[in-house]
Order: sequence, then structure tokens, then C-alpha cells
Amino acid sequence: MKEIRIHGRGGQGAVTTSEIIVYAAVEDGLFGACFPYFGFEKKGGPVTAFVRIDERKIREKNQVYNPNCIMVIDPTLINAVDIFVGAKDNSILVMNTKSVEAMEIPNEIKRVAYVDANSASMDIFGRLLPNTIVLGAFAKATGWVSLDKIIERTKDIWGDKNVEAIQYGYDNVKILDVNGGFSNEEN
Amino acid sequence: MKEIRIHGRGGQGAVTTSEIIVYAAVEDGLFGACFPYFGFEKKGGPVTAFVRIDERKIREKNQVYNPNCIMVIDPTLINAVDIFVGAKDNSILVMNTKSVEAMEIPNEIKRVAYVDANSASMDIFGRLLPNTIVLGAFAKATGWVSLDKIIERTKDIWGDKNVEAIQYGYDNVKILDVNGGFSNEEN
Amino acid sequence: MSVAENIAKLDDMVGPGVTACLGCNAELSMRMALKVFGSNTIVGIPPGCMGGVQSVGWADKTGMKIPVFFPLLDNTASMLAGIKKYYERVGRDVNVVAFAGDGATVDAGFQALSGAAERGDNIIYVCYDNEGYMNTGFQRSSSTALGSWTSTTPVGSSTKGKVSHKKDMPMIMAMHDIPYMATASPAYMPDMIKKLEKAKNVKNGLAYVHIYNTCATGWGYESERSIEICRKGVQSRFTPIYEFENGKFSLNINIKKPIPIEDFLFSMKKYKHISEDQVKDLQRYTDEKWENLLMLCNATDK
Amino acid sequence: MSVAENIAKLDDMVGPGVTACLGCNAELSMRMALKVFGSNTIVGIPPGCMGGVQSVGWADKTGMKIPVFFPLLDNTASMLAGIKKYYERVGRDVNVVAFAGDGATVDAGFQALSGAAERGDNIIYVCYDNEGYMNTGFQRSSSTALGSWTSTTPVGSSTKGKVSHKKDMPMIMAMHDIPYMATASPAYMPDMIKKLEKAKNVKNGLAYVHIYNTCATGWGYESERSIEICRKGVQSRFTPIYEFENGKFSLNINIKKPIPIEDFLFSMKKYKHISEDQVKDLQRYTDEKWENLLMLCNATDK
Amino acid sequence: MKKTDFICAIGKELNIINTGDWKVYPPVIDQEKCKKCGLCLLYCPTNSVKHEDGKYIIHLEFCKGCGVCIHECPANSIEFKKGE
Amino acid sequence: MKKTDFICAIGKELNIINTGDWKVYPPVIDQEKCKKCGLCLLYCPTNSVKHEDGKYIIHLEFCKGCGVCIHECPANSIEFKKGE
Amino acid sequence: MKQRKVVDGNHAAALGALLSKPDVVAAYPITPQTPLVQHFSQYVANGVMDSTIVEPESEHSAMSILTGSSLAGGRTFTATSSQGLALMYEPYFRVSTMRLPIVMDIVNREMISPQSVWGGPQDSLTLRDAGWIQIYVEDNQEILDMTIQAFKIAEHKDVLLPVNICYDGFYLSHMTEGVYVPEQDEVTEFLPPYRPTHVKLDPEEPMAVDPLTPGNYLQYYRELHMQAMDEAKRVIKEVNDEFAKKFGRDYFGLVEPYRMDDAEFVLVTLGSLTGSARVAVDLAREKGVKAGLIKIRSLRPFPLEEIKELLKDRKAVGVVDRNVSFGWHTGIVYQEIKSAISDLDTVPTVPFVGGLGGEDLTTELMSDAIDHVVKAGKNSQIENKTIWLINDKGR
Amino acid sequence: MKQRKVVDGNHAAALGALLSKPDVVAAYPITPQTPLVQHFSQYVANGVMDSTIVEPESEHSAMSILTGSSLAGGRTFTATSSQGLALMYEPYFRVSTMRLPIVMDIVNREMISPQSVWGGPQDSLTLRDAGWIQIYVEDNQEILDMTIQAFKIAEHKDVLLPVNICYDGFYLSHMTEGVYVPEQDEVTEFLPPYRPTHVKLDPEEPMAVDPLTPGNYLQYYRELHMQAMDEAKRVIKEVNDEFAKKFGRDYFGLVEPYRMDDAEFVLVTLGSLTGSARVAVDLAREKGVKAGLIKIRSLRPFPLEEIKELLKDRKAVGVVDRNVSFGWHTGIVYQEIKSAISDLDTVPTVPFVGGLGGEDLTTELMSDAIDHVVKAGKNSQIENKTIWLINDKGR
Ligand SMILES: Cc1ncc(C[n+]2csc(CCOP(=O)(O)OP(=O)(O)O)c2C)c(N)n1
Ligand SMILES: Cc1ncc(C[n+]2csc(CCOP(=O)(O)OP(=O)(O)O)c2C)c(N)n1
Ligand code: SF4
Ligand code: SF4
Ligand code: SF4
Ligand code: SF4
Repeated sequence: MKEIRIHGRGGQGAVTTSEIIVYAAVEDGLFGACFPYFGFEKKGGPVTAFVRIDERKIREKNQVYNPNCIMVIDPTLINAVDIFVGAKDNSILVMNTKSVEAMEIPNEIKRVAYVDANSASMDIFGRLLPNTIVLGAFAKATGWVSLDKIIERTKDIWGDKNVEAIQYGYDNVKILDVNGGFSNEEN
Repeated sequence: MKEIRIHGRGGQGAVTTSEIIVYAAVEDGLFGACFPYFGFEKKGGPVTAFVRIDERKIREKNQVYNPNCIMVIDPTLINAVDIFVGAKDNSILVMNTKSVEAMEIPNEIKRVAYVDANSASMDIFGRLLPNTIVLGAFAKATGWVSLDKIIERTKDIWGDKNVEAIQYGYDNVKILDVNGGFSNEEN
Repeated sequence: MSVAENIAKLDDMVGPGVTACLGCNAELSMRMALKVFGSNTIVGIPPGCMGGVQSVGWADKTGMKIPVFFPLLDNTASMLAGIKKYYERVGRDVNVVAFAGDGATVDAGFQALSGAAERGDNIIYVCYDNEGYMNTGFQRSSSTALGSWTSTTPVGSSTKGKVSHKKDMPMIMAMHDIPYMATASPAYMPDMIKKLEKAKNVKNGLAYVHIYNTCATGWGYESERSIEICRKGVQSRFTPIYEFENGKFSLNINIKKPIPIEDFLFSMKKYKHISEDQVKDLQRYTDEKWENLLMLCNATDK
Repeated sequence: MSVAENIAKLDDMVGPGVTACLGCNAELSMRMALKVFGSNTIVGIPPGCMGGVQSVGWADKTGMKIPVFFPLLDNTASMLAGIKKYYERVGRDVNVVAFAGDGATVDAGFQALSGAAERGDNIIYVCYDNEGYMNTGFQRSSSTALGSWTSTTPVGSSTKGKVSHKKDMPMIMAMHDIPYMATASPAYMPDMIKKLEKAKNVKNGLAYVHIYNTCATGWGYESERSIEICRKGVQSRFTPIYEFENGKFSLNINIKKPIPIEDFLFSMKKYKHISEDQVKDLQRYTDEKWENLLMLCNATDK
Repeated sequence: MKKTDFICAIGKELNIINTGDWKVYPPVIDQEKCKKCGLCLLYCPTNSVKHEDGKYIIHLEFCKGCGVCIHECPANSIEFKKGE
Repeated sequence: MKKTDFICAIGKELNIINTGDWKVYPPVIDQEKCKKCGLCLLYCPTNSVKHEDGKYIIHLEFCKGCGVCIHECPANSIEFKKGE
Repeated sequence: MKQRKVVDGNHAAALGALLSKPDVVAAYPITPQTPLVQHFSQYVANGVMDSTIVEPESEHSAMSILTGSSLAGGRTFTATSSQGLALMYEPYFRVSTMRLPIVMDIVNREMISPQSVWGGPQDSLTLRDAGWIQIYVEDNQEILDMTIQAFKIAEHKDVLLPVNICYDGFYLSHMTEGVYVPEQDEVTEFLPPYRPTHVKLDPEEPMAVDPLTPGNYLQYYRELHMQAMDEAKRVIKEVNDEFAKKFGRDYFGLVEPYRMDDAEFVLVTLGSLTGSARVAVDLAREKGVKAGLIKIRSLRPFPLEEIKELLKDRKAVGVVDRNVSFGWHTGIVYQEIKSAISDLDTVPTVPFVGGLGGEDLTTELMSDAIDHVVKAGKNSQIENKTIWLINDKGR
Repeated sequence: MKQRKVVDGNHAAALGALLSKPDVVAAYPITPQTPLVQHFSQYVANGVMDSTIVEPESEHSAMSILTGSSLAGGRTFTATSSQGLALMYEPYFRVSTMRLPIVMDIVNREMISPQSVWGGPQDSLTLRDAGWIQIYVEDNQEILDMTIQAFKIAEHKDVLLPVNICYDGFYLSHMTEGVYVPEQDEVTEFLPPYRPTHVKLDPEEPMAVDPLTPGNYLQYYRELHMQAMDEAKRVIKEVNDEFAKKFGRDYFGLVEPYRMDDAEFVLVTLGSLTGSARVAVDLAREKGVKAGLIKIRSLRPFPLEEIKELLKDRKAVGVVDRNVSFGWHTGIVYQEIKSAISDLDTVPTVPFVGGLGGEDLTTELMSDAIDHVVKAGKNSQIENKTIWLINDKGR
């Protein structure tokens, strides 16, 4: 089973992003399930969503405490929440950031994928809408669900511009294998 | 235990009458309990109340099905309800009526006490208020509770005129022992 | 043909012999309303005297010739709304009617009624206002007038009846912008009948008819005086007879020379203790309400 | 001293940083009302945005510097009445205040409020009317205006927003004959402050203040325009600013030359789909209400 | 336990309650005096007044004897018949 | 299970929520242009505008950056400082 | 000196509450509770009682008003029945979880539909899991005494929970009998004023009541609430004993055993129907049948230990329910008794249901019930099939 | 052809109801049920759904409106949560006793106080004795399928009772996963239109609904209601089987046994927490522990026979409750399970409570629970002391 935790801010579409991943997984013939942590955050507050993907039906209905993948849609969150908490060994960080050089990457993270989604978003949309770009990066960095299915669903919900954003993320994500490197085999 | 069933019509004070009997019993050092059958009768409809008197605490909280004494406050009720139903052997009928000649008295009734409370009431009150007259008749006919206590309570609730009425009933009730005669001993 | 002759031809929908008190003019209003609404009617009668007198029935028997049911004390308008919605859906035009006391209307069921009014549910709501909870032994309701004795606003060494004024339910309902609102009195029967007919014909929202009914048993007067007391209520302007139709107010019974309010108040026991101050307050309240009403009717010299 | 300078001296009773949306002017109204009422106040905030933004607190922390509690959605006025009765009994004069959304006031809690008004409970009830259930994602309330998109009156092939008019809550409350009723708008802050002060000083019954608040998130406009939209509501006469004090109505902001209602409606997304007929209906409704109001104020040329 | 044909509380047959025997005296209209205004019919709470062959007649089966008709008759044409 | 000193749900200490970090840019008043009408203070939803030494000053700790003060200032004296 | 009065159950309840000096009373009339409300209004009108009475427009508001008054620090009282209880259920659940020691007498009445106004504790039993203490009583004296004790239990620092005293509509509410009325002084001594500190709305010491609460806190409060229920078992007994000492009337705490010492065949009862069951037990004893009876007084907290102890090693047990549990095809008390004795050696048990909607449960029916229990015991019959007790007298 | 959608639980419920073609829907928004209501409004706005939607001012009115529509002969649907359910309790009890086959999904949420919006079935469990059928489900597919089945069960001539489909707030309501959506034609075939005759308000055939009813009639209706609950056990199974045959998804009726054939140590669960319990059972099995699980689906009617049969001769049993029974110091389901197995030979049972107010019941906690059960079984430990399952992950 792959377990993903998504960090975003209220209004950034973190929850819908998690649903798109599940959609793609299901269309790929896998099982998927996701749900948000429901606080009372209005626009601006930190938001978390959880995704599970597996070949078998997903039975657990709990938060993801030990993610294989951590997705960070807003770069400022790194100061607000402990994004690495509980990270499983051999896991992937997918992050919206200009650079990861200054970041301390814990040992459990074996792959770091990042993209400057904020800048790209200003280019594509003229405003800050980084989530689909990060989603594209996720698709590439993990390979857990197929890009077409992600695009298919995104198009349905948010239209063409966002498809462009996904593609941008997919094409421009930088992937570094760290701490000995990631292996998709073991799980 | 003495069990009494009182028949009256809505507005005639049958329920309060039953409470006065209980008051007198309690003041006499006995135990007493009473309650009305609660239907939805407004003014005019038949009303029934139940009284129990005993030397020991009264535990049953049910209707009286087999009365030792049946009190009938309104003479017309004899056409509307079966006043004798369930009468115990050796029991007493106390009734507001001009005469009991035409009445069929069942075998269980061993004493008949009657008073023309309607006429007397017109004399005393100038209108139809027969209940306290019948209550006076009851006191005399049964001897189960003391007249003073009945008077004491009646005075409290309804005032002097009604005391007069009680006394009238007490003094003028006609008591016939029938079907072999009543005995206060056996119970 | 006279009004009486017309009414004589209508079928009584209520079973003969409901157990209301002698001279109960809520019974009168109920029979009259249902005669006017006719057999194509479903009626809800919430707990209260009119439900208690077995007009809904007893055991496995019915008290009416038309479908009748007992709403809860607090959900009459909502249950009616549900019934009406279904009939609208299947395309049948049925009169869906409440005949409800002031307790069920102005207190416990008020919110449900207000909601139905706002949604524009096409139901006919008749409130018989006898100014108290009569069925449970005359407790105060929001519709009880200031100074009135009730069993929960008794007269004793430290209290003298109800301390607040009657909630102005007709005006409150008019302010809900419903298509039809009217007050009526059994003492003015032709007017009342006309209003019930109008209510029956409303098709674009809620129709509310507020009938000022008296209650011999609770208010304390001899049964034969029911209509007389009703009439005095109107003649003193205490129970103004008016209408609100498609946004316009009109006064239907203009009382040019009102009788003093005392004539109304002291004609029954429930007010027999009230003080001069209370009388004055009631007079002031009555006058103010009348003034506002006239202003709204824009009918000062009708 | 200017109004602002005076207000600046009052303590903010609300914790810093409640999580209301950017530019939420319900937050503004809440802070302002509680500044005016001061520290001798107990405030109830029923479920709704203002409760949801943690003004009552989180876990074992409080969101206010004064006693604050969460009534149920449907019992705010009753809970307040209970608190006030106790303080009256022990002879302490405490302001017992509701700050409640239109859902809690005009829908679910309406009956409790109406009951308190009728009984004459001496509480201060402030309704922030943002015309919908915002906390749960903008569903319609009885206070939502005709034509408005909400998540339960959506715009689709067969419906075009809400079908019934806004329940006229201020007028309904005035018809309860309470000692003080006022409408207010944050865009007219000095007027609003004066009314909150008056409400605070009512000692003989219920004071009701109805604040027309807008909602950037639900209504669909940029956060900085909150006050602008409020102002347009008033200037179009859609949200008339008036008062009902001891039985007398008065108009406080007389809009002699109203802006066309379209200017108000089309300044946000929730009305962007509405038809010409709906606009006309809204205009007619606004005009009629204004006329009635003027009549009641007897102040046609003020 | 009373068995019925129904699975929940409903009633189909009409309930007849004998309120006629509540009255002390029956009201009777003096047809001579009657001016045919019909107010008795409009005001009778029990629907006991009928209009038959141009006359107003009180049917006594359910009349409770409240006296409203007597009190309201503008022609004073109704009275309780106390004879019985 | 979180233990507290209370036996039912109450809160005593004030909850502080950092809404200051919601804003993208901070609003700043140009004291030169400011006409001291105080409308920003009256309209700020977060109570961020203070009146100090005769001047209106925006405190940024809890200001969410909604822009109401900017939009309403009749003197156009407030602006978002986009520099940062 | 003791004063004796001849009063009905509602009047006894009103007297009990009067003596307890509540600050605020808010109640909405409903048959068969109405006279209770009227007594109060009359007390206050006559200046006999110094409580603030509020007249709400519904029961939902009645309970909400008391919630407010209790939060402000007052002692509060109300009473209701059936539909009224149902209508106030939302605030009802809440006051227990807020730990407000409100006392409410419930005059038990059937739930509609069918449209009924008659007795039966279906109303309060259906809501037994809302966190309130529920005590069921048998006669008017117990109504009066327990209404006083209720405040003491509710306000005890180890409890702080609301309490219902439940009594049968009509059977008790409208039954008149003699009761002893304690002196005000003595009651005041027994029941000192209420001074809350655990939760209070007061500008002098601001606090937030009911902030948004995440689950880890909520669980803690639930655990404390459950503990308070456990403590209540002790406190009910203590208060009973203190009352017995002071006023001379002992109700034995959570349950009252009747002729249980050597009993082989046991009836379990609740409320006013216990009376005829006692008579039936006596009659059975006269016939040589070792019958006994357990009257459950406290249904919440459930007297688990007492029931287990009392039912150990009996030959058969019958439970008489004046209510139903729809999904179990028995009465509610039966279902719970079965649970309580689950760890004991299996004993034949017989569920009885009867007396619904104001039907009488006569002594004869109770004797029938004992016969059934004896038979079940003799055959070691494990059936659990509900036996309906049907009164055909007077029909 | 089956259609597959990726939807959350509320959406699944809305789809189930949509396919069932209710005549009238009236619902009031409340977290976490709100999106369900919004889906409906959108369906109708888009002309996808031909139902009449009524927007009430409260839940009390929502249930009352449906009462009216159902009495008029319509098929009706609504949904609510916690406080909303509490507020509608008065009409809620009434519709079951009026035998109206209304279907209501309950999105389980904690009852306040504490002020909470998170999951937990305290709301519907507390009201389990109000005469409704209550079925608890585990995932989104089951929500959708059971919402359809609910109508068929409710309207069955031997049942005629309202049905609740209960699903956990957030855990299911806001969890997105793939579900199969049956074709409208097939559903219509499965679920024919509702044509009531037992009670109906129609001028063409006048009847009185709910006349004043004396006790001897009331008892009869109660007995019929209890019988209908018994019948419902059969009908739920029949409908399950018919559905399984037609749509290929089988839920096993009243309870679902999981790895029970040779199980020695058993967990009993309800609702969405079953998922992690299943995983824990699998893990235990891997370690050689003969663990098994019973998922209770129908709590009302209570699956008495099934539970007895399934729990006979096990070594130990644990019940995981996401709710409390205040007067019992355990969870509600535990209390009932104990009752159900009362006549069996005593077996060690362990009450677990946890996951309140939206706390997670993780697989680890479920494994802990199994460990406890195993230990209790090995020591033949009869304790009945509640063990709290407390999640300290991520804190
Ligand atoms: C929820 C609820 N509370 C209380 C009652 C008791 N009750 C029955 S009728 C009634 C009073 C009704 O008064 P109103 O509507 O004015 O009718 P009236 O009796 O005056 O005809 C009350 C309080 C009830 N049935 N339901
Ligand atoms: C009985 C009940 N039903 C539903 C809810 C859910 N609920 C919480 S807040 C809310 C809407 C409140 O709307 P409003 O009062 O207008 O405040 P706003 O959110 O607009 O600020 C609803 C329906 C509830 N808390 N209680
Ligand atoms: S109490 Fe009054 S309203 Fe009720 S039936 Fe009697 S007269 Fe009519
Ligand atoms: S949704 Fe609207 S009312 Fe609610 S906090 Fe946001 S802006 Fe304010
Ligand atoms: S006495 Fe009363 S009931 Fe009889 S006919 Fe006259 S008005 Fe009708
Ligand atoms: S930007 Fe908004 S929150 Fe910040 S000071 Fe201006 S008005 Fe206040």
C-alpha cells in the first residue's frame, strides 16, 4: 500500500487534489481512498489530506501516520507544520519550492522531487494556484498512477489551463535520490 | 380493605369527593388512596373515581374492579353506565335518587342507601350540586370514615354551604339492608 | 339566498357530537371552516381542545367525514406542507388545512408555521385563538392578553395575571408577506365565511386565518354568551377584524365608536381582578394597534 | 472626539486572530458589538461562522475575554433568558447578549427568540444577517433573498436560485412589541454603534438589533469590498436602516435617491445569473417594503 | 389487547357520541315569531339547526343545550322547553 | 485522552491564533496623506488598527491582509507594501 | 414536627421541589404533568415560594432556559412528560454532558403514536442513555422525598449530573394519598445551597463554555462522565442513608429488595407497578411459594453489582416491563437485566410486558407472572419469549 | 453495464437515494451531512432528479414534512446528524410507531457537549429504541447499496417501518473511493413504486390517522410493531440476497462474520471501524492467533439469534464501541452483546471504548484489542472493565 499525506492551505485545492489521485488509481485498476483532516480552517489555514493506494481494497479508515509520500503544496508550510512527522522509510517528498538545498531531509526520505510551482503558476495562471503543478510532479516522481488519468479528471474539474499546469509539473520536476536512493520494489 | 367506586358527571365534583374521603381516612389514622379514571370528558360526560381505604398501606395502583361500595352522584347515570359491574359480595350502594323501588338491585349489594340529593340541592344551593349530599349519605351508610373529618375538609375546599349539604345527606339518607343484609365484619 | 341558507346546504364534515363544552365556539368555528372547505380536504388538528374533543376520533373510529390527523403540538404546518407537496407533485388539488389552537400556533408550532410561510407552502392554516391552553386546563399562551388570569398566571398576593401583552400573531403573519392573512370573529359570521372561502382559493402560498374564539369554560362566562363575548371583543377594537391580501391591508369591520374596553373585560371572570392600571395599559395597547392598523390600511376614513 | 477615537479606547473582547475569512464583516460586527457592550457581558454565539471561527474557543482555551458559550443552533434566546433571569434574581445587572447568524435567528432559533420577546426577557439579541448558512457552506436560510444562488438553491437547467423572498425579520420582531428593535449596517458604523448602545440600555424587555452583514466567501466578491457591498445594500433601499423604539418607528438613513437595485445585485457572484423578472420582483418588493416603512414612520418628508 | 384490522392507529368508521343527553332542557323555536334570519343556524356550535322547507328547525339528537341560539335570536323566538 | 483541570468542556486561557501569517502583503498607512477620519479603525474586521499618539497605525500581528482599510480609506492613504 | 398532607403525586412533587428552593423553574404544561406546573405558579403567586418562574413557549425552551440559569449558577427544576421530553431531547442530552445538576421530574406517559395521554415509562426509558441519572419511584411519598434527594445527589461534588425522578402518569400523578411533608428548616439543613465552580458564566471570572473540542479531549470528558455515574451509585446510597437518618424514611438506595432473603422466584419491577407485585409476592408466600421482588430504583446508573448479587442462585427470574424494546421483542429492563446476569450461571428468565398506554397491571396479573416464573424455574425453561400481561377486567 | 464513480460517502448516499426515486426529500444541513443535501439540490436544479425538495427551517420540520408526505402516500428520504437527529426526535419516534417507511441516512457524529462535529455513532445509538430499523455500514459502496435496499426493506408489507442507514461522519462521509453505481433501470426493477394502503390521507378514502387511543388498542399496535421488527430480520436477509443476485454484492444480512469459522478470539464491531479491525484480524491470523470478527450491520432489529450462534463456544470476545453507555461504564453495543449471550456458558468478554469525537481507531489499536481478548481468554478472566483504546499517534 502507498500512503500519501498532502499539506496545503485552505483554498489551495489540497482536498480535490487527493481525490484526483484516487480517481486515477481507480481508473488504473487499483484501489484508492482519501479523506481530509477536517478542522475549521477557513481560507489560509493549514490543511491536510490523506491518500491510500493499493492493489487490494483499502480497509483502514484512519489518518495516514506513516506516509510513503509527502506532498507539500505551499512552500511556507514548512515553517508552520512538521511535514516530515511519521515519514516511513524509503519515502518520497514532493514539494513546491525553488530549491531544497537549505532543507534538512530526514533519513527516511529517499527521494526528493521539487518544482517551483509558485513561479510557474504565476506564469500559467497569472496568480498563485500551485496545486496542479505539484500534482504533475507527484505523478512523475512516484509513477504510482498514470498521468492520463490524472489529466482526465483534472480537466473535468478545473479545465484546460490546469492540464497545462500538470504537464508543466510533470515535465519540470527535479528528482533527486537521496539517503541511499529510493526503491519502488520494497514496500 | 374497602374499595369504593364513584360515578358522577364531569363538573359534579366526583374526583374531589374521592379525595375528601381519602383525607378523612388518613386523618382517622387509616390509609387511603384514590384516583380518577382519566378520559377526555368535558362537562357532562360520565366520570368515574376510585377510592381504597385500609388499615395498612395501600399498594395497588389500579382501578377498583370489585367495589365494596358504589356511589352514584347523578341519578341519570344508571341509564348511561353499568354501575353495578364487578360489585363485591356484601357491598353497599349509595345513591342520589328519589326512590329505589324501580331499581333491580343485584344480589351482591347488601345495603342500599339513598337520598334525593337533587331536590335537596335545589333547596340548599338553588342549583344542582348533589355531590356533598351524597357524600354525607356515604358517611352515614358506611361508617368507614368519620363525619367530622369529611366536614373539616369539605369546609376547606367548598365552604359552609356544603357542610350543610353533607349534614343533610348524613341526616336524611335512607338505609335499607337488602339481600340478607350487610355486615361490616367480613371483608 | 341568505348566508344561513347557503351554509345550510353544506355538509358538516365533523362527526356529530364531539365532546366540546356547551357553547364552545371553537367547535362552531371548526364546523364552519370545514363546511366551507368541503369534502376535498385533509385536515390536521393538533393537540388542544379541538383534538381532545375526539374530532380526530377515538380508538378505531374517526371523528370526521374527511381525512383527519393529529399533528404534534409543534409541527402542524410542516406536516401539512409535506402532504401538500405530495399532492402538488401528483397533480391533485386538495385543500390541506390546519385547525389549530393558539398554543399550537403562536407557541409550540410557531416556527414550523413561519417556515412554511416563508417557503410559500400552499396550505390553509386556521388558528382558533382562545387565548390559552384550554385542553390542559387553561394555562397561559403567548396569545393570552395582559392581566388575564390563567392557571399559570394566577392571581395571588404577589401576582395579578399575565404580565405581558398578547403576541400580535395576525400582524406577524402578515409581515411574512404571505398572499392571504385575515382575522375573523364568529360573531361576524358572514365576514368569517367569506374569508374562509378566500383562504380556500389561495393558490400561491400560505393562507392564514386567525379566528378570535372565546371559551366559556376557561374565560368564565355562561355558555349562551359565547357569541356576545366575541362581539364585544370586536366592538371594543380589542380583536380588530382585517385582512392582508396580496400586500394590501384592509379593515373589514370598522368600529367607529368602540365600546370601552372594560365592557369587554368585565363581562367574564378571567379579568375580574384586574387593576385600573392594567385596564389602561390594555386600552393603550388596543388604541396603538388600531392606529397602526389604520395607517397600514391607509383607510382612515373608510 | 470622533467616533473612531472613542471606539479606539474600548477593549476588544474577542481574542485576537479568530479564523474568519479575510474581510469578514461579521467578525467586524462581532468585535464592535462586544466593544460596546463591554466587560460586564456574557455572550452566546450559536453554531455558525462566528462560532466556527473559534470565538468560543478551542479545546481547553477560550476565544474571548468575557464569558462566552455555544448555545445550540435552536435555543440561543432561551439560554440567554435563563442566564438573565438568574442574574436578575440575585440583583446583578449583567448584559446578556446573543451574537447569532440569520440561520440561528430566523430559522432554527426563531421560536425561542419569539418566546423570549413575548415574555419580555431582558436580553440583547444581535443577529448578523449574511443571508445564508455560511458555516456549513452557504445553504439558503429564510433570510436569503429571492434569486440568490446558494448551495441548496443552485442555478441549473431548471432552477434559478431561491424562489421566495427574504423573511422580513426586523419587521416581524417589531411586531412583537419589544421595547427596542433596530436594523444596522457596518457601512454606517456610527449609526450602528449608537444602536448597540441603545440596545445595551434597554431594561424593560428584549432588544433586537439586526445587522446586515455581507460575506465575501459566500456571496462572491473580493474581500476588500465588504463595506462597499454593505453600503450598496443600504443605498438601494434593499436593507433599510430604521428603528422601532417604544412603539414608534423611525427611519435613520433616509435614502432619497436610491441606486438601482441592479447596482447592488450585480456587484457579486451570487446574483450573477438572475433574470430581469427576478430583478423586477426584487425591486417591487423593496419598494413596497419601503413604502410600508415610511407609512409606519409617518415620516415621509424627513 | 384489542385486535383491529389496522396495523397502526387509524379509524375508519364514524364515531358517534351522544351529546344530546348533556342538555338539561331542549331549545325550541317558535315558528310564529321566527324572522328567518338564520342566525341560530350560523351560531349553533353543534350544527343542530337545520333549514328545512323554508323553516329553521332544531334537531335535538346532538344539541347540548348551550343556549347560544336562544341568547342570539334577535326575535326572541327560541326558548328552553322546561316542561319535560 | 487529553487530561485537563476541568470536568467538562470549558476553556479559561485565551486562545491565540496566528492570523497574521495569512496575509500576502502588509497594509501600511501613509501618515502624510492620512486625514485622521479613523474609518480604517472602524472598518477593520480584525481590530488591527490602533489609535496611538493621535495617529492611526496598523498592527500587523493579526492583520489578515483583507484590504478593506485600503479600499475604504477616503484619502487613499493606505497601500499594500509589496516589497517584501 | 412532621406535617401530613393528603395530596396527589404531582402535588407531592411540587412540594418536594418547593422545599428544595430552586432559583429558577421553567416548565411547559403537558398531561399528566400539568397540575405540577400550576402548583408552582400558585405558590409564587401567593408568595409562598421565592423562585423565578419562566413560562416558555415549548419544552425545548424550558430545558434551554434551565441550561442558562444553571450555567449562571442557579439551582433549577422542571418537569415534563412524553412528547415534552422528546421535544427537549437536544438540550436534554447536552445538560448531562455539560455536567449541570438540573433536576427534572418526569411524569411517565406513553409516546405517541398511537395518540395517548396515559401512563407508561416508555418516554424516559427510551432516553436512558442520554447521560442523566434516572430514578423511578413507587408512591407519592417517594416522589416527594426523592425530589429533594435528587438535588443533593445531582449537586454532590463527585456527581454533578442532572437527575430525573420518574413517576407514572395518572397512577401516581393523579393518585391522592397521605404523605409526610418535612419541615423547611430540616430540608434546608439537609440540602445546602448550590455553589457551582466547575462551570459558570460570570463576568467576574470569564470562561468559555463548550469551545470546539477535538476528540482527545472529548474522550476524557466522556470518561469523567462515566466515572461520575459510578460515583453516583455510592452517592445515591449515602444520600439515602442520610435522609433516612434525618427523616426516618429509607428507600434502600439503588434497588429495594422485597422478601428476597430466601426467595427462589423473583420478579423485577420498576415504578408504581411494584405495588401490585408486592401484593402478589405476599399472596404467593401465603401459598408457600418462595417469591421475592426487586424494585429497581436507579436505572441510570444501572445497579449492576446489586442485581448480580441479588439474582445469584435463584431458581427463576421474571421482569415486568411497562414498555417495549422494539428491536429485542422484550421490554427494555428485561434486556438490561439479562446483560447484568450474563456472567452468572444461566437461570430461566421470563420477560413480561404489559400495562402499556395506561392499562392496569393488576394483582391478578402479577400473580400470573409469578406462576409463569415458578413454572419456568421448575422446567428450567430458557425461552425468553415475551409474555403479555393483558388485563381483561372491566371490559 | 456497471458504472463506476469515485465519490465520497455523502455522494454515494445521494446516488443511492437518487436511484431510489423518492417523491419528497426534505433535509436540513449539518456537518458532516451537508454535502449530501447539496448533491440533491444540484440534481434537481439540473433536472437529473424528479423529486420534490423542501427546505425546512430545522430538522424537526424536515422529519415532519416527510411524515406528511409519507402519510399522503409518497416515498420519502432525508439525512441528518447528531444535533439534527436530536432535534427531530419527537417526530422521529412517531413515524416508526405510525409505521411510515421513511428512509433516513444518519451521518454519525458525536453529540455535544463537548462541542464537536466529528464522527461517532453516539447520536443514533442513543436513539436505538425509537422503533426504527438501524443498519450500520462500513464503506461507500455499502452506503449506496444499502440506501437502495433500505427502501425495499422499509416498504415491505411485512415490515412497514422506517429505516436508518448509519455511516460514520468524515470517516465515510468525506472519504473518497471508487463505487459501482447500478443502472436506473435495474434499480427500478428491484425497487417498485411505493403504494401504501395501511395508512393514507386521501379525500377519496377518508380515515382518521392517530385518533385518541386507549391502552388496550395501544398494546396491540405495539405488539404488531415488535412483530414487524422480527419480520424485518427475515426481510433484511431476503432483500440482501435478492440484491446480491441482481447486483453481485452480498452483505450477508444482519451480521457479517469475518474469518469466524474456527475463530477462538472474536471482536465485535459496528460501522467504519470494522476496516482496521479486519486488518488486525488478518495480522493476528498471520501470527497464528485464531482471531475472527463479527460486524453487526443491523442493530435494530438486534440479531439476537445470529450473535448467539456465532459467539457460542468461543474462547473470548471483545466488543469495540465508538460510543458510551453512561450508566453502564461500557459501550452500548457491549451492553447488548452481553445480554444476547446471557444464556450461553459464560465466556470472558472485554469491553473496549475508543475513537470518540473523531479519534482514529488504528489497526495498531485493534491489534491491541485482540491481544487483550486473547489474554482474557487465556486467563478465563471475567472483568467487564472497559479498556480505552487511545490513539497517541501523531500527537
Ligand atoms: C410537545 C408537547 N408539549 C405539550 C403538550 C401538551 N398539550 C396538549 S394540548 C396543549 C395546549 C394546546 O393549546 P391550544 O393550542 O391553545 O389549544 P386549546 O387547548 O386552547 O384548544 C398542550 C400544552 C403536547 N401535546 N406536546
Ligand atoms: C440542530 C442543528 N442543526 C444543524 C446544525 C448545523 N449548523 C451549524 S451552523 C449552521 C448554519 C448557521 O447559519 P447562520 O446562523 O446563518 O450563521 P452563519 O454560518 O451564516 O454565520 C448549521 C445549519 C446544528 N449545529 N444544529
Ligand atoms: S375548554 Fe373552551 S375551547 Fe375547550 S372545548 Fe371547552 S369551551 Fe371549547
Ligand atoms: S464564510 Fe462569510 S461570514 Fe463566514 S467567516 Fe467567511 S466571510 Fe465571514
Ligand atoms: S342550545 Fe346550543 S347546541 Fe342546542 S341548538 Fe341551540 S345553539 Fe345549538
Ligand atoms: S488589511 Fe484588513 S485586517 Fe489588515 S488592517 Fe486592513 S482592514 Fe484590518
